[in-house]
Amino acid sequence: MIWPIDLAILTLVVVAAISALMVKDLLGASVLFGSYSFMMCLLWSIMGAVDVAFTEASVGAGVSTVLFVAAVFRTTRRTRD
Amino acid sequence: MTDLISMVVAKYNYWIYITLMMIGLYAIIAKNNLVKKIVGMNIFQTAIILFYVSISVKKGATIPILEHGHGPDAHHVVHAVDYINPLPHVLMLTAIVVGVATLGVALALAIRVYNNYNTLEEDKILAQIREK
Amino acid sequence: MKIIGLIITVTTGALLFYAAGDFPAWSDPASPASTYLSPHFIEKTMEETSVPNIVTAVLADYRGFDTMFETAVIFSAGVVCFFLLRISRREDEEPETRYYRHVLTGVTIQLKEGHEIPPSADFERIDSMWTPPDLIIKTGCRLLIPFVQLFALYVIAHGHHSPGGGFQGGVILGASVILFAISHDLRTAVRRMSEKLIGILCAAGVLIYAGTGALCLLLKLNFLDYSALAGVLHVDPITARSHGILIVEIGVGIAVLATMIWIYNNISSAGRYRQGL
Amino acid sequence: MSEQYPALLVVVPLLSALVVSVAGWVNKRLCFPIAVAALGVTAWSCVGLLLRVLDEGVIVYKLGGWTPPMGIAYYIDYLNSLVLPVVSIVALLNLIANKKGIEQQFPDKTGPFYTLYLLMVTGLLGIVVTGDAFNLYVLLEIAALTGYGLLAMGEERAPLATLNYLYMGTIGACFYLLGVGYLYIVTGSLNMVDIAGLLPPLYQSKAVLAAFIICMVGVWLKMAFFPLHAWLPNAYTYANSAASSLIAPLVTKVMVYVMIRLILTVFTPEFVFTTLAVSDAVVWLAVIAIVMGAVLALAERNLKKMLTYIVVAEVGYMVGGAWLGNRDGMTGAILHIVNDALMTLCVFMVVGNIVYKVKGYAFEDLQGLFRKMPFTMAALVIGAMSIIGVPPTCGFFSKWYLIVGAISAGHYGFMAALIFSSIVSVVLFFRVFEICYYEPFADHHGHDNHSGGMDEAPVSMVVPLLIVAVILIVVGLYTGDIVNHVIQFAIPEAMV
Amino acid sequence: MNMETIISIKPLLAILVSLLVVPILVLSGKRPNVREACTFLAAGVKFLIVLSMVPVILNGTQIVYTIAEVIPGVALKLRVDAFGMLFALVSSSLWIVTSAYSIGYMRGLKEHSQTRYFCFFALALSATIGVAFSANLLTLYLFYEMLSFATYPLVTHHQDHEARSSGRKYLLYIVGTSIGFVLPAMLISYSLAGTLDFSSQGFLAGTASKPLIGLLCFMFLFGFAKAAIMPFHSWLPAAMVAPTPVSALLHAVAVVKVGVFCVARVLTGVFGTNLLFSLNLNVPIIYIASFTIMAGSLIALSQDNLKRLLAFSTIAQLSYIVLGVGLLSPKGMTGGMLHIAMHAFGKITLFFCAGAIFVATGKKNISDMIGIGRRMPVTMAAFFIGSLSIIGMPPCGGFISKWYLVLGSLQAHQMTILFVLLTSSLLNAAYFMPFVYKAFFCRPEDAMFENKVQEAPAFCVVPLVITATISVILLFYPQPFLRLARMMVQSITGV
Repeated sequence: MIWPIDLAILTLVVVAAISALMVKDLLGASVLFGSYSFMMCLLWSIMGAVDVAFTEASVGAGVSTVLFVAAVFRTTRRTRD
Repeated sequence: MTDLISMVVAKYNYWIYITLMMIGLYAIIAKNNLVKKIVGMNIFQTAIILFYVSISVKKGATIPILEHGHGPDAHHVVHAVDYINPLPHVLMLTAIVVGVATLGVALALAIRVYNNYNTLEEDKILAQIREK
Repeated sequence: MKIIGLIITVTTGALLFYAAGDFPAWSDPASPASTYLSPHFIEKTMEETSVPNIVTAVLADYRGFDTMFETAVIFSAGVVCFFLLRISRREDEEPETRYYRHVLTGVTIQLKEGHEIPPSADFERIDSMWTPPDLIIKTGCRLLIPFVQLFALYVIAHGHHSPGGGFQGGVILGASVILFAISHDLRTAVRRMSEKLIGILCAAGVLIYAGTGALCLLLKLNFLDYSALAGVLHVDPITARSHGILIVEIGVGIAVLATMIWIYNNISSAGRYRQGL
Repeated sequence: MSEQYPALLVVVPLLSALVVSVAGWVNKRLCFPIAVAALGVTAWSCVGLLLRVLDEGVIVYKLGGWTPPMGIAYYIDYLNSLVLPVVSIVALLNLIANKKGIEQQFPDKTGPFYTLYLLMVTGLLGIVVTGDAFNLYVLLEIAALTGYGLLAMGEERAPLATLNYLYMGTIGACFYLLGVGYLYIVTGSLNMVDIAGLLPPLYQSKAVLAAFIICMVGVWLKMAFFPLHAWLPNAYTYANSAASSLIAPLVTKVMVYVMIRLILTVFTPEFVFTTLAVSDAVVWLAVIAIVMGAVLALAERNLKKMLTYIVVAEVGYMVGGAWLGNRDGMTGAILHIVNDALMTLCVFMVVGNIVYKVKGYAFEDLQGLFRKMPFTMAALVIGAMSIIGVPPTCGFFSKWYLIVGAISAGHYGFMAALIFSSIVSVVLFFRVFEICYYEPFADHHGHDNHSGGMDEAPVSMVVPLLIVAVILIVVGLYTGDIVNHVIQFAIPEAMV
Repeated sequence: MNMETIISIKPLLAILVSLLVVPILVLSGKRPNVREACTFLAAGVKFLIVLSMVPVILNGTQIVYTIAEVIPGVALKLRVDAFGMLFALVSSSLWIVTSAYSIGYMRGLKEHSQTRYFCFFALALSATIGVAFSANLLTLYLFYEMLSFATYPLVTHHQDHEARSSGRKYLLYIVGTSIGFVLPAMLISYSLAGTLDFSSQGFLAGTASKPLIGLLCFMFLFGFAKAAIMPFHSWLPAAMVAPTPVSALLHAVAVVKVGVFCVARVLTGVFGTNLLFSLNLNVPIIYIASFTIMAGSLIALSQDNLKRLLAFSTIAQLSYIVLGVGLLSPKGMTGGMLHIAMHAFGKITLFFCAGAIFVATGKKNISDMIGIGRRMPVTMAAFFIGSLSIIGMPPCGGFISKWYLVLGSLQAHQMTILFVLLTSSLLNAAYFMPFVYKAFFCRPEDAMFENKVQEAPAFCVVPLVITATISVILLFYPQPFLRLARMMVQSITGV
């Protein structure tokens, strides 16, 4: 395991999480959440949890994001916070 | 000081998971938009998964798939220290699934709420309820 | 609310930080988690279940009961989404408006419920907003989907030896159908895979899992003890476990596949199934 | 067959849920009989299991044939063998009683409804029966997810209330999961009995302390213990009656069971009551919960919502009793799980009948109900007596143990809170009875006015309700046996 | 003292008779004759069952029956002893009379919901007998609460505004005190002693400090608010909105007597005379009782509503019983227990008369009844006898109990109490006699009565004649009650 990459991704994860919550557009939030999941998945594969990473890649970054986007399309993109 | 630094470095995964969890928890409690809360909820869940995965990491070990599974030397001796602890991975597979299931239900509910009130902002919905 | 949230968050965080001080160091091979149960799994999996991917073995056999409920969770999420969102045509208050487009001329017509489609093969049904068919996307997806599905099947089948298994494969299979629904439209996807089929597949997947367990019960062993299948499959008990794992993985795959599509269908159309994204 | 009861009681509802789900697509009329048959078998195996435990003591069932710390095992001891029949019987009676209501409300979706109902029962039974800390989490989520689905189908406000429940429920479950993770990181095990064996040397560890606190907070969130109760009243009030009369009696009670299981089996009473020494604070919290629940219930002008606040107060009873740290208090808490499940079922079923006939449950809708629905109201009276704590209904006896526990712990605040809430319950229920009893004061001296006759709910709704009402009294009369033969052995000897 | 005991299901049967008749009453709601026949039958059977136990009890044997062991060490248990027998005899015999009277009254006024009325009446009677036969505090509490709730629909029978507010007051006092005081006191006693079974010497002796025992004693004393000891008395006048038979049987006999019975039982069976005496607890008790006697009598003087007057008179008379027990002298206790019976017969006569007047004339106030003795001579004659009994003058049974009370106060060397007893008798006379005088000897003002005022229907008059007669007979033949009371006192004090 290469710790600088590890650390860099960890920082990015936090940044992605915060920005997903800060951005004032729900579609943007969904996409940022997708990137958050994807980076999480990278992190786990670095840690050797390949099965978990695989699942997160397909579920978290894949289906979850699609569901978010679908729900946002069925409701509204706008938000005040 | 060096102690502190070494402690921070030695467990930085745990610190990050706590930070993420707090971000998620704060979002669930304090955010006003229902979908944002759902995002927060997912971050919260993922943070816990990160925690579990961090438990499983073992220095100098590899992924928990046995080499030479089949074939001529299928029955060579396996040493536990060579492989990462698989149990937390199993648990977290389940947790991820639970997470996506919760997400689906939550989004379905959010759509129902939106159909009723035409907004996803909690304060506006409460204002509408109070008016009635 | 924000201040309360902050207080709660900080308190919880402080507690967790405080507790983390007593954790074994990160990635310490001597930590209890790595020395108590996991060595048994790592060292014995091969002889007890003959599955090299320890995660798969633990997931579907040692802790197979968890996984059965994991599948049940996904299934119930599907049912809940359907239960909450699906509006059958009979219950729907607003009359359905359909849109048709004359392919040759590009004329779009709007039909209120009760009106008939013009008797011509040149009309195609479209969503309320007509987006010009994108040849690249449609063709690209059409080419991609079979490979995605093939990969998904590989993931399910090869779960014993490599990362993956029923769940991941099922999600990818589901994703391929969702991709189809996005690249074409929801109606086409539903026509290919009807709601009834999805609903039944969903239950059938979990049924395969729980049924395998129940079969073991009928064969006079404990629930989910796959070695009971040895007699049925004509193999030794350890291989029977391996086969049992494969069977339940297939069940999981089917259930997850169907549920993902089901949830997507309901959420993307808000339960009306008229048009998706 | 009888050695497979532990598996049956979870597998039967699960399999039947799947079958019902398929049947829902094929022929809707098949759903109900299948569901009832399945719950019948479940209830039968639960009772059989109780009898077996009485005979043989603790039963261990290895799922997948793996020995416990490796695989998942069920431990059926005196504690959960008592709770299991309650859960299954409550579910069965409620299902039968609500058939008409379900068909009236969801003509097109009976299939999914029964599926979710059965899955929920599976989850709840699983929670009670499992001996694995992580397995409990998964089952918790099954029960929770299906619960969200069932609760959200109701009035206009139901989805929002349920969404709030979902947020809180998820936090609660995740906290529990995190607590289990903390235990896992220090012990390396997930099996409850195993953890209990590994913990004693670690009692001073900060991680164990944090694990305990996090688990407790998670469980309290799920059971709506006072400061964390905010989600409960709305979620239960606006739901459809079939769902609320399943969920209100069972979910909070099962969570109390989980709490007691954590205290007694996982962390052991020595750790919780001796090493931690925070029990006084928790009991005071319970006192506040009881008082606030009672007071908030007083503020409601709406029967169903009033009952939900009573549920909040009752949670305070059980948490307080369990945390008194003595045998009587714990006995009271365990007994109250049984009694409260039954009496909450009784009153919520009454609400179901009222909603079915009157289409409302605000106080204004209740006028003249004693004349219109005498049997339903009779059941309400018995349920109310039990909640107030009038002998020989069962509610009295659990209150008895709770108060005796409070006295022997010297915690008079808790005793005062119990008495206070009893008196408030009298006020609450007699306020309702007054409204149902007095007609609108049209003619002054009420001689011979027969404005409209009886308009009772259908037999299929009234009979199960009356059965529940009778059970309330029967359980009350058999309290001695329950305590002597079951609960006594559920509490470790070490607790005095 | 070891008494011979036999196990018999009879006490349970006596309770169940009126419980089991309820479904029959509900089913026969459409046919009043069947319904009332059933009521009579049940009342008769109940009385016979109770009566059949009398010889056994008089032999010095106790009858015991355990229903269920609900809590380790505490069972739902029935035990018939002399004191319980005395009370059961009074209430079961009066149920027969009251049933007859109820029929006349309810039909005479064409009241609504008569089926409900008879059902809850039967329930209330079950509870009363249950209280009488309780072997321990838990059983006592069970039936006490059952009585509270069963009488609520009776008190609020009219279902109007007045009934509603009185019903609230009734419940607030009765249930509030029983849950607020009796329940904790009972549980504290259980924690202290580990048992709740009444014993002749009490079970609390030596288990707790003096202040705690004193506290418990007053929690019990005021907790049984049915005894209407001041300041927890004001539910009783309020409850007079009930139909008169209810007031008559329940609020003159069953309910209030249950209250004092419970107080007496608890004082003797839980605390025991020795404990009370050694802690001097009897002194505050008798002073509280004396205060209630005087205050109740004085308030009664100023009442114009006949039923309210009777209610305050009841409040005063109840405290005689508490006073008698509180004196702790054998004679005083005998007097107190006898007074349960004597007052019951006297007071029920008075209530019956008030009801009969109401049925016949529709009047409730004394000032409207001047000269009524001429129209309703039988009723008013019975009223006269009843009031004599309450005052405690021969030729009525009330004389005996008051005589014993006076002797008891002498025996206990309580001269103040003697003074109280005598004064209050004078007061009793002062509020009853003017009415009797006006009723017989004053000319009614013109148009006060419609011309056709006659005696009330026979169903109303016969019962009150019977009870009045019994009141008189009891002076000359008090043996059954007197023997029972003496036996009880003997078992408690050994004298």
